[in-house]
Amino acid sequence: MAGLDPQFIWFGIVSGSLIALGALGLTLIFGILDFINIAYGEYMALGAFVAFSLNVEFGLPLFVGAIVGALVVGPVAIALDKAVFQHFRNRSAIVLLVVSIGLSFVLRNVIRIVWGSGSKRFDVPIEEAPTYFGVRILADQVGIVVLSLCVLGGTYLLLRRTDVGIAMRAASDDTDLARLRGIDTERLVLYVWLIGGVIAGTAGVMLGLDAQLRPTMGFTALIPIFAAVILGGIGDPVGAVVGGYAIGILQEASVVVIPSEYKPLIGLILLVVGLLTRPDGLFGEATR
Amino acid sequence: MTTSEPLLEARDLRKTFGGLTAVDDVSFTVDRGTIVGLIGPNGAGKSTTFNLVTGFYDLDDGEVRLRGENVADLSPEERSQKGMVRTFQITRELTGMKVRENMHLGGQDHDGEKVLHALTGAPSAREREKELEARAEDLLETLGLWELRDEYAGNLSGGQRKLLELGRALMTDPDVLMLDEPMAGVNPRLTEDLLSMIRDLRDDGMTFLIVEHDVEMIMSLCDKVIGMHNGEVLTAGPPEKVQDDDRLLEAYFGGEV
Amino acid sequence: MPARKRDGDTGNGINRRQYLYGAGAAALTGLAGCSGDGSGGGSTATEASDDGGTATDSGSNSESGGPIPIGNLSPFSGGLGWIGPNSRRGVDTALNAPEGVNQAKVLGRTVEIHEQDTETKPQSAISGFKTLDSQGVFSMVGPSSSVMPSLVGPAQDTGLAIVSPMTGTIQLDEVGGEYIWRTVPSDGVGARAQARYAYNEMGHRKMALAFKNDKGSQSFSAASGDYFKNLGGEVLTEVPLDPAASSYRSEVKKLQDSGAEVVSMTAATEVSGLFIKNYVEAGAEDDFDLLLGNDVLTEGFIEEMGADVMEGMVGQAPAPGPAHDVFLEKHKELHGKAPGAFAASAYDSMVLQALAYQKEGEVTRDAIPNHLYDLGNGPGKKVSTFAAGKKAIENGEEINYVGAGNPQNFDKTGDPLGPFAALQATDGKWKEVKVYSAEDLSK
Amino acid sequence: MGYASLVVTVAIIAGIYSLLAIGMNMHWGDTGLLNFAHAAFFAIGAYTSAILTTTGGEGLLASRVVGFEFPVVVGLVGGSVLAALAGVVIAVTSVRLEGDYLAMVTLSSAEMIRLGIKNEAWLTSGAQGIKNIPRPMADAFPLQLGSVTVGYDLFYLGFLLVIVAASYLAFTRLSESPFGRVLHAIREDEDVPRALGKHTDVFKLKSFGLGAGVAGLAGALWAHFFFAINPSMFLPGLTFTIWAAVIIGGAGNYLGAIAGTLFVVLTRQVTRFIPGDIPMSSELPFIRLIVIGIALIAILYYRPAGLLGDEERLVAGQMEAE
Repeated sequence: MAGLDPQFIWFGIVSGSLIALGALGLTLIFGILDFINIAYGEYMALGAFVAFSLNVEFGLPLFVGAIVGALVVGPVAIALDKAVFQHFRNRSAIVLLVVSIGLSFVLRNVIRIVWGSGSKRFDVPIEEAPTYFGVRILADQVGIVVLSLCVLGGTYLLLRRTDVGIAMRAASDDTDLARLRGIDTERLVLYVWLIGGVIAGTAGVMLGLDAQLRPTMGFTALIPIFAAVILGGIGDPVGAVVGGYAIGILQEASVVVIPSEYKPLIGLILLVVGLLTRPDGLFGEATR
Repeated sequence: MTTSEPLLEARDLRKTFGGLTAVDDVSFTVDRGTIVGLIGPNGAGKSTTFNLVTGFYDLDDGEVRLRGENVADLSPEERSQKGMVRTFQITRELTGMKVRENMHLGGQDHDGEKVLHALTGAPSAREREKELEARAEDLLETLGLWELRDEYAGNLSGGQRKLLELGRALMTDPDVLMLDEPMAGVNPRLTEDLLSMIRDLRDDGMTFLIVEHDVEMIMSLCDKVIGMHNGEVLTAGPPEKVQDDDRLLEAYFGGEV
Repeated sequence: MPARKRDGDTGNGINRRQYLYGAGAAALTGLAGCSGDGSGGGSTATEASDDGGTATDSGSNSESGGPIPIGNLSPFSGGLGWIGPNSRRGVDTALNAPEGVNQAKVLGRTVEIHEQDTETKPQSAISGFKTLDSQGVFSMVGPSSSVMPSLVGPAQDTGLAIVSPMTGTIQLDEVGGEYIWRTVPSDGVGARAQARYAYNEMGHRKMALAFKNDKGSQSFSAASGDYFKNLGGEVLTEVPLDPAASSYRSEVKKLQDSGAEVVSMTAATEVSGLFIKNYVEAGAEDDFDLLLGNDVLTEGFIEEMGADVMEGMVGQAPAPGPAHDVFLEKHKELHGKAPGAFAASAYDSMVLQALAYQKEGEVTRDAIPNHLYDLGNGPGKKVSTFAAGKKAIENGEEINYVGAGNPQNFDKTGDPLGPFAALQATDGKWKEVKVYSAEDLSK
Repeated sequence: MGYASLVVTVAIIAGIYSLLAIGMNMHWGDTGLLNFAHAAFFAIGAYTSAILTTTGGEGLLASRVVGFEFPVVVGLVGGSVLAALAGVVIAVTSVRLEGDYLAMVTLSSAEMIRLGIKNEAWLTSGAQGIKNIPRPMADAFPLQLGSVTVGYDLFYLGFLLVIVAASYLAFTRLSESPFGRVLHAIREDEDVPRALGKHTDVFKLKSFGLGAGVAGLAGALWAHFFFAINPSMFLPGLTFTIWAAVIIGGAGNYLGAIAGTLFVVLTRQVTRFIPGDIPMSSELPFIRLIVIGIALIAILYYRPAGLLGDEERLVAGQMEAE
C-alpha cells in the first residue's frame, strides 16, 4: 500500500472542483424548489454538447464554445420549468422527482439523437502533463480549478451582495416565510433556474474537458454531486462546495486503500451516511 | 374526584429550536378523571408542549410522567399504547381512506395487523374486526358521521374531519385524551353535543388535556386551566382563578400580536 | 410483414416464384406445438406453384416467393450500440454490392433483412430473437458477447441459427457448430496473438491487464494474460475499468506503480479513448507499452485521438481475409466510408448464410447447420463473393468460401480459425507488423 | 411460425415484471415508500437462486468458487428470502427518512449492491455472469399430451402465472386487511398511526421486506428461465421501468400495477415490429425512451391516479393540500 501521493490530492482537487460546481447549481435549485431534480445531469450534458458543436463542428475556439454552452443552459432550464415543472408546482416533492426522471429520459435521448450516442472530445490536444513538485498538472486542469473557483466566488458574492441573492437565501431558508415577507417567489424561481442552469452548463463543459463527452456524462456524475449537496446541508451553497471538494479528494485518495473499482462507493457511502445522520431527514421537518 | 397521584405530569419541559426557546421549564399536572385546558395566545408554546408530552418532539430537558412512570424516552406510538392518545391541531384525518377505515385504525391489539394473521384470515383477527365495527358504528352514530361512513375522509367538511379525528382517537379507548383545538370549525350546535359528550366521558373516568383557542369554552368545560405565555406557564388552577389572572390577560391583550 | 427493405430489393414482378411453407400453418395450430420443440416446426420450406397471385392460406409470413427474411440481431443501442451500425453496413454491402446476394439472388430470391436491437441487454436480445423467430426469419446475423449466452438455448430450441460477426467471448469456444456460429475468431485466438507479440516481438516479461468491466473485454483480457503466462511471462495485476467513470487516472497510476512493462488494455472506443488520454497525460508511455483490443483498430479512432497520440501503439486483429480489399472498396462505394469494426465479419456472415441456402437448394432453417462448416472449410473452389459461389454451386462444384474478415475456416464448434496480425499505429494508419498463422495460434 | 413462441416469451417477461410491479405497489402504492432499489432486489433474487442451484465455474474465466447445486425450489425460496432480508436491512437504516431522501438512499444502496455483484467475481462471476442455470423440470418437456405437445416455455408460463396469481391474491388480501390499513395510514400521514399507537417503523420494514421478497422471487424466476444472468440485466433503468408501470397502471391498485406492466412490456414489444425503413428508424431505441418519459410526465399531469387507480381517493387527498 502506497502512502498518500500528492498526485491523488491534485486529482481530488480537480474532480472536487467539478463536483462542487455541479453541487452548487443543484443546491440552489433544490433550496428554492424543494425537490430533487434528476434531470440536472442532462442539463450539464447539454451545456457540454452545445460547446462541442461550436468547438468541433463549427471550429470556434473552445472558450467561445464553453461560454455559449454554459450560458445556453440557463434559458433552457427556464423553458423546461415553464414547459414541465411549473405545472407540478403544488404537487409533492416525490411527484416532482418522478417527473424529473421522465424529463431526464427525454433530454438524454434527445442528446443521443442529435449528437449520437458515442463519446466525443473537444478539439484540444492530448499531451503529457508537465510535472511541478512531483505532481503532474495539466493546463486544462488548472483552468478547471480556476474557473470553478471564479464561479463559486461569483455566486457567493451574488448571494451575499445582491437583492436577488439575498432574497434567494431567504426563500431557501423558508419559502413560506419569504412569501410572507413579500418576496416574489415565482420571479425568484426564474432566477434560480437561470443561475443554476448556467452553473450546470459550466460544470458540464468542464467535465467534458477533463474527461470526454457522452450523453450519460451528467447522469453518471450525479451521485457524488448529490452526496455533496446533502453533506453540505441541503440548500446551503457553501456547504455544497465544501462537500464537493471533500468528496472529490476522498474519492481520489481512496484508491490508496480500496480497489479502484470501488471508488464510486465513496460517493455512495457519503450520500447514505449524510442522509442518515440528519435526524428526521428533510430539514428536520418533523421538528419544525 | 382526584386521586393522590396525578395521571399525567410534565416536569420542567424545555425545548429550543435553533436559538429560540419555545418551551421553558414548563410543569403541570393532570389528575385522573379531570378535564384540563391549556390556553395562551399564539406562540405561547401550547402546541410545542403538546408535542413534547405526546413524544412527537424530543425533549431537550425535563420529564413526562404517566401514572408516575417517566415516558420521556418512549416514542409517540409507545406513549399512545400506554393510553395517552392525541389529536392534531390541523386535522390529520387520512384523506385517502374512508371514514370507516379511519375509525378502525384506532383499534388496539389487532391480530389482523400482523402479516401472517392477515394472510390466513385468522379467527382472532376477524373477531377483533367485528368488535371494532360495532364500536365504530356507535361512535359514528354519536358523532353524526354514520351516513358518511363510506365516504373518503378527504371529502368531509372541516368540522366533520375534527369529529372524525376525535372518534378515531376514542376508538383506542385512551386513559388520557389530548385534544388539539378540537372545536375549531365545528358548528355551534354540534359543539354543544361534543362538550356534553366530553363531560360524560370524563364522568366515566376518562381524562382530557385540551388545547383550545376559545377561552370561553375552555372556562366552561375545564376543571383546571393552565395559562401559557412565551413558552412559560403563567398560571394554573380552577377556571375562576385563572380567568382573573392579570398576567394572562396582559398576555392576551397586552398589545403585542 | 414489416421488414427492412433494401435498395436492391426490387421484387421480381410476375415471374416471382411462390413458396408455401407447409409448416407455417402447423405452427399456428396452437401454442403448444411451437414452444420448445426442437424440430422447429417452421423450418421446412416446400416449393409450390409459379402462380404469382395466389396468397397462401398458411397465415404465416412466407406467403410469397419474394424476399427471404433474414435477421440482424445486433446492438444498436446500449453499451455496444456503436457496433450495430457497423454490422448493418457490412450486411448491406454483402447484399447490395456488385456480385452481392441481391444481385445474384439466392435461388432466385432476394434477401430482406429484419433488424432487431439487442440494446446490449440479454432480456431485450431474447425479445428481439423471439420477434425475429415470429417474423419467420431463417437465420440471423448475430449479437455480441454480452447477450450471446442467453440466446444459446433459444437458438437450439427453435432451430434458428445465429451467425455472429462480433461475439469474441471464450465462453463460446466449446459451444456451437450447429445453430451457433461466429465469423469472428474467439478472443482466445486474438489474445494468443497479443500475448505472443508482447513476449516474443516486444520482449516483455511483466504484463498487467486492464479491461472494460464487461463480459467481452474481460474475456479477451483474461485469455491474453493466461497465454502470456504460458509463454513464461508474469501477470502482475488486473485493473477493471468502470465504463461510467469520468477518469482512469488512478487506474493508470496503479498500472504505473505495478512495475508492468506492458499493459493489455481491452475496451471499446469510449473507455479506450479516455484511458489513452489519461495514459498520455500521466506520461505513462515511459513506464509501460500499451496493447489495444480489437474494437479500436480503426482509422477513425486514430483520427479521433490524434495520429501523434496513437503513434506506435499496437493492437491486433484477425489478418484480413483474402477478400478484404475487395470488400473495402465495395463498402466505401456503398457507404462512402471505410468499414467499422466487425463490418467485414458481418459481411462474411451474410454471404455465408446466403450460400448455405443456395447449397441446400431450398430456404430452410436447416441450411446453416447442414452446410456452414463445409462452406467455410472446403475442399473445393475458393470463392469470395456470393455470385461466384452461387455459380460454382450451380455447376455442381464444391466451394470453399474465403472471407473478408477472415478466411472462415471453422472448427467443429463453429469458430473460425485464421491468421492474426499485430498492427501498429504509424502516421495515422494501422500497419501490419507481424502476422501469426492459424497454426501458430492454435492450442 | 414463432408467433406463439414470441407470445409465450413476452408473456413470461410481462409475468415476471408483474411480480416486480406487485412488490413496488406494496412499497409505493400501499405504503408511500419511495423505493429505488427494486432492480437490486431483483438481482439479489436472481443471483442467490443461480448460485444456490449451479456449481462454481471451471476454466479460465471461472473465478466463482461458490456454488451449491441445490434443487431449483431451494433457489426460489432462498432468492426471495435473501432479497426480503436485503430490503429490511436497507429499510432499517432509512425508513425514517422523508420520501425523496429515501429514494436517494435506496438508489445508492442499489448501486452499491450492483457494484458488489460486478466486482465480487468469487461469488457472482462478475461481469461474466452466471450461465447454465438449471430450468426446473426441464427433462419432462416437451410433453406429449395426447395430440398436443406442451413445450417447456408454455409450461413455465403456466407455472409463472400460478405464482403471479397467488402473489396478486396474497398482496391484495394484505392490502385490504387491517395490516394494509395501517400501511395506507402511513402513506397518508405517518403521524396519525403513530398517535394511535402503531409502530409505523415496523410496518414499513414489513412492507419493504414483503415487496423486496416478491421482487427477489421474480429475479429467481427470471434466472431459471433465461439460463444466464449478468450484471447488465439489473441496471437502475429497470427500476425506472417498473416505476413507470406502477404509475401508469395506477398506484395503490394491484390490478393496475399488472395492467401498467402489460402496457409497458407490450409497448416495447410492439415497437419491435415497426418497420426499419421509416424515417429515423435507427433512432428508434431513443425515441422509444423519449416516448416513455413523456408518457410518464403526461400521466402524472393528466391522470395522476393512473389507468386503474382510484381517482376519487386521490382527489379527496388533494382537497386537503389546497
